Amino acid sequence: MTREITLSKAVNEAIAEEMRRDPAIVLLGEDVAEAGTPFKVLSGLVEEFGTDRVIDTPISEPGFMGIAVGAAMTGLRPIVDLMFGDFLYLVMDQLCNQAAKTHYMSGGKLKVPLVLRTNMGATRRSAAQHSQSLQALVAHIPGLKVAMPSSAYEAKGLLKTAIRDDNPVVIFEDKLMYNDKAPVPEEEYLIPFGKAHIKREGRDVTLVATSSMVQVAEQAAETLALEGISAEIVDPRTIVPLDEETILRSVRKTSRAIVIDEGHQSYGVTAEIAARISEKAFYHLDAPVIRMGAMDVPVPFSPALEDITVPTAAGVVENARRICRGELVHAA
Amino acid sequence: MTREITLSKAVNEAIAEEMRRDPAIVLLGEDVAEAGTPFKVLSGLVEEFGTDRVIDTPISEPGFMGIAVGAAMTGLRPIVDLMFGDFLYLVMDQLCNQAAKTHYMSGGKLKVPLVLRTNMGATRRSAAQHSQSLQALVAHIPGLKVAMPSSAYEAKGLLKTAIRDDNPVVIFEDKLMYNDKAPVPEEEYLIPFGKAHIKREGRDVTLVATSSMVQVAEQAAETLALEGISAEIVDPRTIVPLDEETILRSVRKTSRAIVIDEGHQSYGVTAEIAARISEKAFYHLDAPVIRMGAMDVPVPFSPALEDITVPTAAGVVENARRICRGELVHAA
Amino acid sequence: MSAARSKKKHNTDDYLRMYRQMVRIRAFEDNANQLYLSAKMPGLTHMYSGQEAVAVGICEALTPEDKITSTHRGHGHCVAKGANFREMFCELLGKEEGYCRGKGGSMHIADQANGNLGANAIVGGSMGIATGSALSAKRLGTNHVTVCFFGDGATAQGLWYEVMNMAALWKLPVIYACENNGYSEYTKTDEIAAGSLTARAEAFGIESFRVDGQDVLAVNQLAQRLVERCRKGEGPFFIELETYRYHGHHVGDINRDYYRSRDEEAEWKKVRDPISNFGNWLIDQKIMTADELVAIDKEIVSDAEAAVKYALEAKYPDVREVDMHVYAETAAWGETQ
Amino acid sequence: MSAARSKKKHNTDDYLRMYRQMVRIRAFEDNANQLYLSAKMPGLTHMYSGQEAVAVGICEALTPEDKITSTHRGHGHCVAKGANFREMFCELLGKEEGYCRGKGGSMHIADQANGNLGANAIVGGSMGIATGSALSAKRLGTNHVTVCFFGDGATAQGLWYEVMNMAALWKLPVIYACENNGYSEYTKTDEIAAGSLTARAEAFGIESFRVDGQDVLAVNQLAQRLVERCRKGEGPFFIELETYRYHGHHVGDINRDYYRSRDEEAEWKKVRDPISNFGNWLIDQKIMTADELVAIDKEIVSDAEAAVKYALEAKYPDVREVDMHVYAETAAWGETQ
Ligand SMILES: Cc1ncc(C[n+]2csc(CCOP(=O)(O)OP(=O)(O)O)c2C)c(N)n1
Ligand SMILES: Cc1ncc(C[n+]2csc(CCOP(=O)(O)OP(=O)(O)O)c2C)c(N)n1
Ligand SMILES: [Mg+2]
Ligand SMILES: [Mg+2]
Repeated sequence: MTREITLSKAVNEAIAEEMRRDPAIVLLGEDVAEAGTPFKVLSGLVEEFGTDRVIDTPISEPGFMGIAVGAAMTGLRPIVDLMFGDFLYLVMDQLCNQAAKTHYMSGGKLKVPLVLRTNMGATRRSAAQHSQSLQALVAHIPGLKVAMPSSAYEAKGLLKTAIRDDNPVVIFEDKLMYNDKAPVPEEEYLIPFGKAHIKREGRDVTLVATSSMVQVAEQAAETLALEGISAEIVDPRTIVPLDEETILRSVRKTSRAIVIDEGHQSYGVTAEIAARISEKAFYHLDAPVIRMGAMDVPVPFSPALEDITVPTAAGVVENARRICRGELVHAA
Repeated sequence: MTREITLSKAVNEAIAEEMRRDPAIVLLGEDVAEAGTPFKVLSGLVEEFGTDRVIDTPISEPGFMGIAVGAAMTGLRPIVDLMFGDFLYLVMDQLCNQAAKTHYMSGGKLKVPLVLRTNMGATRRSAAQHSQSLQALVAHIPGLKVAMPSSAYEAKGLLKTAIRDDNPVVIFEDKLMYNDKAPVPEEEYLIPFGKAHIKREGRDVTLVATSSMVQVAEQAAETLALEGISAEIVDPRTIVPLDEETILRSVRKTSRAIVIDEGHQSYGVTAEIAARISEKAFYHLDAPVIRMGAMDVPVPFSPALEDITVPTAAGVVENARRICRGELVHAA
Repeated sequence: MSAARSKKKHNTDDYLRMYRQMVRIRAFEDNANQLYLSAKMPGLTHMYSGQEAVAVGICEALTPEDKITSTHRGHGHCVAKGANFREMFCELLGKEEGYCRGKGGSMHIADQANGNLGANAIVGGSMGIATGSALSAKRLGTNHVTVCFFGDGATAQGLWYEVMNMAALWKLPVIYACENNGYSEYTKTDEIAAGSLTARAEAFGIESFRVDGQDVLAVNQLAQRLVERCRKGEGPFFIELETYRYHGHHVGDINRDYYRSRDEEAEWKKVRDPISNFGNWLIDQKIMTADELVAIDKEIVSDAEAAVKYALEAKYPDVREVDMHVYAETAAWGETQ
Repeated sequence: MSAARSKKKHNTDDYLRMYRQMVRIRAFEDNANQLYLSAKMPGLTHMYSGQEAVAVGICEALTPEDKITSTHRGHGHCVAKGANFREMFCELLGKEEGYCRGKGGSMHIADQANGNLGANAIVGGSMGIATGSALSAKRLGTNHVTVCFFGDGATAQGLWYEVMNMAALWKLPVIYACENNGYSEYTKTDEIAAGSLTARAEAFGIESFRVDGQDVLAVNQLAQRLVERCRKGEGPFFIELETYRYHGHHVGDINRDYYRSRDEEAEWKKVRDPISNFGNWLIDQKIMTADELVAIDKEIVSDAEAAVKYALEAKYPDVREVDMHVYAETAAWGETQ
């Protein structure tokens, strides 16, 4: 049975199901209990699981992140709720120096099974400190896994997998998608890490897109279809581990690729994926791989400015047209 | 007049000269005063400038980073000494949410002229929390500039420029190079940001290398020369701003490129540079761009393991041979 | 108003300015809230209403050159430190004439000309900045004082302890002003703060004070004294100000029965409103008549409305501004290489 | 040894174990230092010599299931919590048989089997981990206690205040043990710590104690009492232990006259050495003879030397291990998609 539910509900279900299954799971974060977070994503959980397992913390991100690391090392399986992805900077030491490295530094003796749930995404008029998409930062750190669900379906399946994983996993939800609905089975399912999903099949160009950029790619693909350009959409679902094979297979078929991610473009996620495609599908490429990240500017508050900082379907269409029609994208 | 001095001395001179020139410059960090840092890089400065300007701090990286931001907004020009680059994680919020964004968020009204001096580099047997090369993290954040000196000469010239820049600049010194000597003019000089340096001219392959990887590239180039392969070495000197033009000009000439950086390879500096080359010199490339970063593993302590995690001259030679001889690097 | 009863009438101008500034904050917030409710404002914002005596009592003890750092709930500090309605509303609406050319919005509003180093969307995020500003004052010998405003919730950020330690060691002219409004978001302060806030500052050797944050004269007297002492090199100081926010955590936090009662809200408004209490005192003391106060209120309300109207019609920044101000232009380096 | 004079001789076994453990730490460090001086050890390391009574006094109050977190100066804690010389020296030399298969080295040595969650190269970095371990104990009902060791310098890290607040709010069974050895690196504690350390913990409502960290019985008695109280749900606690490190900040810090005098060092060694003082007390109390103690010392020294010899000859990890243990294998997820 499949019904349509919001991404927010999908996250809530994933956590509730896992908490029922495994009493070692605890939830930690600011206003996660009665308030159910400002996004109301966790509503109802404290009523079912009590304040011993759904734990409101003070506004101490480094502190509760560190507590989660220690708890994970000693038998609990914490899910940390970081209210905005922009606060990742505050927990980087505990996440990257401690959680990510403990298993390795201990020669495999200690494990840190924790999930850091946070969010990303601009155009919510929240300005530079509440709009960042910082997945590239954590993707760079060995020892962390990084998931980027693109709909309610992925949000549930990836989160359940994250919770069962014995490693620290960072999962980014796009905060603009919390109310977006998608078909989600009633039955339990998990989505394995490192397996990309072909969201749409196509022949002429591969659109590798993460998180809400998959929607942007889908809109673009619709428009392109009308013009006779057939776009294939690949959603990596996890950027660490990255399913290079599926991406390369698609590009070898289409010979063209556009990589779309909402993080800043420079030194961001699009760079890694584009570099791998360019290197490993080199002899199959008919055109340069195009990268579309957010502009390299702090996210501006003004709606007049903010909307032009992120990749759009129109932009994807334009780039796809240019590489499919053989126009030189750069005077290369 | 040019003499040979160590990188450590070059840094010391840069700071001393600038502090003499501008009384607004202060130095903040742990054990920067009497001890002159554990690396003894700052020895003598407190004697000349006093404890009012060379300020020992408690072990409070987020705290003194934040203080530097506020001081920079209000008339001082702080140089922050972060003892190990691995502690960047601790200052990310103050650096990336505050320092990097203040000028933009204030519509240009506030400025944050500060320098964060820190280091990078493995193979010092310092294990996973004292060996990281985290330049990719800060390079991803708009509003920060990022310099990576490759010798005493660059260390001095770039640091002086950084100190005079009206923006937050992060400068990474390779801690294994502190005692390496290079010719440095007695006269004052500055090295502008965003201008790459052709360290060696060549025809067959471009080696884009940062920091100590320039030395690795030079060793490789010597070996390759014996085999009749002529390598050109491009040192970007600053990765933000990045001198794309000089890099592309070189690659358009040689038709082949290897990008070498000591940060972790995935989602790292090599990805950005390789992606830009692959996109913008697409029609000139005879072979895929090869990336050589550090392995995607926390840095191991054991010498038996640590040494194989970083790019080596032998590895560069091997890769250069393969792309220059037209071997398929990947079964692409 | 006990703390102030002994004060002489020659302070009439000061009193009036404080009254006006509190009313201006209230009027600003009422309009901001209306802009939200009528869907004319982009995003969310956090109302300062109820806390006016804190911002005004403190900022009236400062010169324009003295600095403040502010918070996500920053409109009150901004008004109190001397900002204009027009540029503020323009900023809230993302317009080019805003204090930050529309790039900052409510949570980053700054007004350097009046010493406001900016609101901050990171809870506690400005504690380092304020302390650094005090370091500048000390090093550059300007004799300026910096006030760091933050909420009770922000005391959970480790950064505060780090910078208090340095401020105490280095005797910096900074006043940490904690507006304890009883809540951080949807949580009561007791549930997130163990022990005592003043004891936390005192543990670093920082002299600490508690004051009724609804009593503008009590706040102002204490602030004047501490600012004076800071200028003499006796800082840093800590003040905990007991206060209350009238609205939800942000404008969208409307159904809030689950974390605090309507009775509690009504009680504070009735008994401890900083503006009406101070207004009544001004009348009691025969400094002003009720009619005079009403006239002031009206004038301010119409100023605010005019500014809103202006801001609504003002233009957005040109799209070419999007990548301006990422980096400051640096004056020539005298490059030689 | 005042605190302990009343103790009965039926504690002989405990006394002897404490004595032995302190001597073992000293012997370990003497050998580690020699390995450095003879260029046989990769990298640098931080000697615990002088502080033995802290680690031993506390760890002897713990069961093997109780947890500790350690620091960059971590060999003492590791030995005291039950580790073997061989695996420790192997780790210091980067050998496969080390506690961490050579991947961690001195600064990350961990010994989970004995409840040591690991040394940490980030000053203060394990404060969260220790507190989280106490959260596990409370949630899982294991009744284990966690001790978080850190230095005086680490009290400058904001993280401590964040986790103390939560530990206090949630009444966690954790003991924060600050080894105040008077220095952080090359700086005296007074220059980097304002106010009072115990007051800082007390401000969070945490009961705090100061104890002579050179007196193993005093430390042990206090630790036993607090561990017991933690098990009854009366934690958290804070202890400041006054102690001294004999060597430089790390093995390479040899010329240190510029930050502390030789006289000071000599004085501590002469008057306050935890091992010789405790040894003398054992002799005074007729628990042991001087000869017996010498025999113990000798045996331990030869154990240590044998372990060093073993470790020097042991093999390095295979290069294929380099990318093992980046990620833990996860038991089957029951994947359905
Ligand atoms: C570092 C950080 N964590 C969490 C938040 C989300 N947040 C915004 S305001 C707030 C509550 C702040 O409470 P308090 O400091 O008491 O200020 P008040 O809102 O009561 O004025 C929280 C948790 C944030 N903006 N920054
Ligand atoms: C976050 C961080 N900052 C700085 C350092 C460098 N460092 C290593 S030990 C040390 C001094 C620590 O002093 P203390 O906590 O008193 O411990 P002690 O060395 O005296 O045992 C410093 C500054 C570090 N490892 N981590
Ligand atoms: Mg509050
Ligand atoms: Mg110490």
